[in-house]
Amino acid sequence: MISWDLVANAVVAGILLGGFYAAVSLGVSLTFGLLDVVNIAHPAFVILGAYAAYMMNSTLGLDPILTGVLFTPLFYAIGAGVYRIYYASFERRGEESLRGLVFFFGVLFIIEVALSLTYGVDYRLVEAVYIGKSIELGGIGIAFRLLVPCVVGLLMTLALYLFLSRTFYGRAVMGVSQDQVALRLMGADPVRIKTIAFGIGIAAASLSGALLITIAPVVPSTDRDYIGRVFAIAVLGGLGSIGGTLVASIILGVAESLMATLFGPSWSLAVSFGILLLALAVRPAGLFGR
Amino acid sequence: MADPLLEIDSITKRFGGFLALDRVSLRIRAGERLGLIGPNGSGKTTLINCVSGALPTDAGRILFEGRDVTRLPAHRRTRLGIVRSFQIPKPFASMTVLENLGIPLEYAGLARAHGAGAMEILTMIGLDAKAHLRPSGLTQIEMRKLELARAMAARPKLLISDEAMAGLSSAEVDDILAILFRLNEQGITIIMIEHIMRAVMRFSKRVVVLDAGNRIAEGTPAEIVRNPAVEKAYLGE
Amino acid sequence: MMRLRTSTLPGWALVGAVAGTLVLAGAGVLVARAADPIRIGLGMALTGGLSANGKPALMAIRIWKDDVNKKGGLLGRPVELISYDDQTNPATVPGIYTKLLDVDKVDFVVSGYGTNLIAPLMPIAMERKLTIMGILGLANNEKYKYPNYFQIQPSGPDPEANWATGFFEIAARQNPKPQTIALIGADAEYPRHAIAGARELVKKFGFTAVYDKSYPPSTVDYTPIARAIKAVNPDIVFVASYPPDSVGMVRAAAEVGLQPKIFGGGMVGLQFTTVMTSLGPMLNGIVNYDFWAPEATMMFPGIKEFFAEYQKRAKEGGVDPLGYYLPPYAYSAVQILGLAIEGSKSLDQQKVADYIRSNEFSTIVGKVRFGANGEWAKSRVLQVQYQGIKGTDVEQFRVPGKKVVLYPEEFKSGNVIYPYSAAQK
Amino acid sequence: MKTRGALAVGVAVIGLGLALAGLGVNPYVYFAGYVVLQYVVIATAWNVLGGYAGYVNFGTPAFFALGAYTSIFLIEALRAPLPVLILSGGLVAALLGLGIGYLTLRLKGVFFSIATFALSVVLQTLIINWEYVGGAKGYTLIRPPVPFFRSWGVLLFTLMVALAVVTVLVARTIERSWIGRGLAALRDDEDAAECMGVPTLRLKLFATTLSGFFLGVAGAPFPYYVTYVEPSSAFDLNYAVNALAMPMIGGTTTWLGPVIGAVLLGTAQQVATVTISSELNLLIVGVVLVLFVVLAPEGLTGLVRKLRRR
Repeated sequence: MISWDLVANAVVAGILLGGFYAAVSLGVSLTFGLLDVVNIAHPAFVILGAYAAYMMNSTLGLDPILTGVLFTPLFYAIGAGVYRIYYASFERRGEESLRGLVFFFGVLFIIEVALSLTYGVDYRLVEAVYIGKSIELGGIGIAFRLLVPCVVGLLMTLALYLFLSRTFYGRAVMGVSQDQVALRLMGADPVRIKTIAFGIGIAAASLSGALLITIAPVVPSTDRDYIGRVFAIAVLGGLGSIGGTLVASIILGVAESLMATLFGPSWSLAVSFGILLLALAVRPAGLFGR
Repeated sequence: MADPLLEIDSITKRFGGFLALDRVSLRIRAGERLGLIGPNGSGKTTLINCVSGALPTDAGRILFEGRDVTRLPAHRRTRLGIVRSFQIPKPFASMTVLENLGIPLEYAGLARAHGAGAMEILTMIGLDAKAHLRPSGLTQIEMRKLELARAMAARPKLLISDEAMAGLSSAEVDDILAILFRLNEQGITIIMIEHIMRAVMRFSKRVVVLDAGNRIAEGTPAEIVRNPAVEKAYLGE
Repeated sequence: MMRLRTSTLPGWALVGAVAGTLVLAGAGVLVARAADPIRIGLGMALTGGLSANGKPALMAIRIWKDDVNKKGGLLGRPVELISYDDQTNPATVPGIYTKLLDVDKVDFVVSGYGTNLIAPLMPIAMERKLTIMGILGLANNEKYKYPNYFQIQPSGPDPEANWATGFFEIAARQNPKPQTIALIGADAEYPRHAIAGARELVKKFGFTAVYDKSYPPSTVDYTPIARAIKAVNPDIVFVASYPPDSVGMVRAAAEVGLQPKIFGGGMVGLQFTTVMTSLGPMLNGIVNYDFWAPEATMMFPGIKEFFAEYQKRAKEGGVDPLGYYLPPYAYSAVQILGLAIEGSKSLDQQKVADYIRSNEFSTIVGKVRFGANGEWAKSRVLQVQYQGIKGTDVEQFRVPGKKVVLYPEEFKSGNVIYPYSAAQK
Repeated sequence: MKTRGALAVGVAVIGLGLALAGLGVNPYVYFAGYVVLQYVVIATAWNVLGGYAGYVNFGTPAFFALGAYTSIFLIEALRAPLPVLILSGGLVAALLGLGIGYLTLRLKGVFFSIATFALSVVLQTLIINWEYVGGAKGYTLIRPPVPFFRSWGVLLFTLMVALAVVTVLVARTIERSWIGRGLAALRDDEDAAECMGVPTLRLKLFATTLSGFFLGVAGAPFPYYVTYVEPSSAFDLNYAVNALAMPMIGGTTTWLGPVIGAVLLGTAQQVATVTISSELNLLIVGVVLVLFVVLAPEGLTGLVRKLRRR
């Protein structure tokens, strides 16, 4: 009794979800894919952004996504600061991978605790005019609560893509991952470039946090649900490939959504990770890997 | 050529659509000093990887001492006596220089009863003073020497030296060459891959030239220098 | 016991303090006890998944302690409370309770919040023959049948089925009687129980289940689920969910236009103030289980005073500002323990348990009598319907008429608006 | 320390454990001790793969839970006794270990870590939907009367002492054998190790299997300890974090590192649970992690080594 109407709706819902997943994963794709920094605390910064949106929404009634955009400079600065600490403690000594991982685990805990000490552990939600409304387009329903984050996610993807391909700093970031010597010849300081890129990654995380709290309620420990997802997407998309990240996000979103609609949602997450495992086994470099 | 030590029988290797080695054949006698040259991307490193077992071949056979080793994993070939050094030194960073030699000695070298111990090798190669340092404390030339010393600790019958001299000064090149000559005198067959022509020509008895995955020339150094095909490959039309 | 309050201390100082505390904790046992208080110990979820409920529960229990001590304590002795954070992790429970019993030498223990945290306490309680008050666990004693266990959650003698009985009775009473039902629940402990009970009730009331699925708790988007349910067009939708998915389902239902005749049942989270204020009018028409609502029928003696105190403290504590769901029950659990200690004039575990088993208690959540397996003798799971909610102002939830009690009959405070869509206007 | 000496020390520790068990000190010690020792097993087992071979396993919860759920299955199906449970839990987890060993053929570094993480998610979903072992509702174990010992707490503590000693002895033996040296070589450079005659695949398979075995062993008695097992606590992320953090704090290159790390961090967590008992507990873990990796990158054993060299 598979109806095409349902399938079409599921695919659309999956694409919407995928747009949001892309937003959450972009930062990881940038920091992990291009800078080789395994920032496992990325989802914690997402939640931090979500709480910023919550705070402005509950006190000033500000739109969560507008807040997200307004806060990006602050989070950029935080990200840059974190990277400087990371660089001074690990990269400069050439012992980044494993210890860096533990470092970021620590950062994740610290953010979680700071949030629950400040805001308590209640579920936090935001209010916005577009929550709870939807439109019908040719038999396909689109919820604004998901459409808006998806559109923002796509814009973020596009912006990051343009930044990386069209600007001097963007090309320098791409260069960092490939050839540090060539980068120096360009007259760019790799540490500075990486600081900028990491700052952008964290800023993207905070903005996607605003999207997250628009879609679903958030508690300080929500970040743990996203650790697996964001790295799965970044790897599946091919590290450092912005387009690949978007495609992988949509694949995961659509797979989850189709599973939920047609076969029972119970297995949807396992299917996503099954896809990842399969992809890793067959093509470790991801879909669009370099 | 009776009883070659290594016999490469028309091996082929593809990367996707790119033909890296096209039915390359080569025979090497025990005790020989063979130079393997060719422009960048000609397939030298791929050939070495196929012989050492780092890459599987798509077609063809590799015989070592008459035994088919085509399907053997790299470490088994090392134990049989095919040992290589790396172009970019890959020392075991957490171990001292002496311990670095312990690994091949334990895993491959001791399979053959005769041969030098780790300290003897270090003395011969001039690294004995640094035996208890970590590789991070070595200079560039010392790293190269460590790479060679470690290969020797596996007690090779065939040593494949992959650009052991790139970036070294002229005196340092002579230093390494002297070591290789000495090894050869001890009966070790050596394949040298090198861009430094002066070194290859001085060292090799026979030189093989690869270009675009094909063997285009073979002969004594003197013959190779005069070979028009080689000149064309290096200089273009 | 030393407590560290400031979070501004540098980390190393904290580590040093931990080491110091270890020494102090050892020495503390030897210190003679002043005034010889009665000690009650418990682990409570102050961090982790259930902490949003655990913190208010602990606050309620502290209020009880202060109330009792103001009146001169129990049996003339002051009451002292010792509590630890179980981190919502069942693996910490055995350690915490042995510490309470053997190092802190508490006289009584009370359970932590939630089925998962009560379960590991059961064998410890049984080995030591303790009297144990459970704070909101579902069917914890079904396998053990331990006589000295008592559960304050009003699920009743058959917890799985009683949970949703009211919901199904209300549905069956409508005319024309709805026929088809969809069951959806999270892949977690409570929802699985609730769905299992609901399946029995589907049979009992003669409905036809047209959809019966579950989803992982970390699901982000619930619109595909809502749409799949909409596709089979059921008359009733029964949802058993935890807070984030409850919110997800309610929003998704609104967005895809899922309009069954009755919607709700077993959604945890809609009772929380932060959730109510953010969902606002989207709640209208939902029929859902609850434990308390500010309706005239629910005004038991002492509850107003309790909420006055609780809401005062909640402001500082950063917990649920209204506290209508769990706190009064947490309070009642220790209230019953206190009454039983006074009533039996004993600190003997067995005597206190016997007293609890054979008496009825008047608590701030009404009259409580325990029956089989230590559950309430008669189920009192409420079914309420959200009606006439406008905007997202928190004050409206303090007055009657917003969460109308439909079931059980003796606490009924209004009539159901049927179908669901009619209540949304 | 010679191997025979280590063996003697091991036996002595077990004896000490038995003596402590017989002594009848405060029962709380047994429960807290069990948890700390469980972490000694977990950290040591993790380190065989993560520290010796350099493959960071994020899927520790999967192995631990597999041990626990193998026990539950065998209790439910056969009422199998504890020694059987421990062996079976270990073997089943070892099989999973062998499986991830083959993953190392294609996946290195962080890719391997992410794959193990994904594996954990998939396995958790399987367990959630497997009603026989309790599914999402969880499984309640009614413990039979305790055999030989005064209480289950004492029995489980003694058992964990023995398991910890065995695990550490095995890890130490491996570390000092040709296998340990081969693993160290492949950790430093896998290509070079293979070319120096080290059978890297076989060693990696050995490491993943053995590491999996002991992680499963650590989880096997867990149902008896908590008596209630449900997927979200059996697959708790904390196991992954602790398994990684403890060897890091102690030092990853020797057997002593994970032991020191597990005892320190494990004890600190136990103490914090019953003293600070709030969010600060997690904060301490976070701060300690950050400080350690920044200030003592080679762990405590590395720090001591460095100080001695001066």
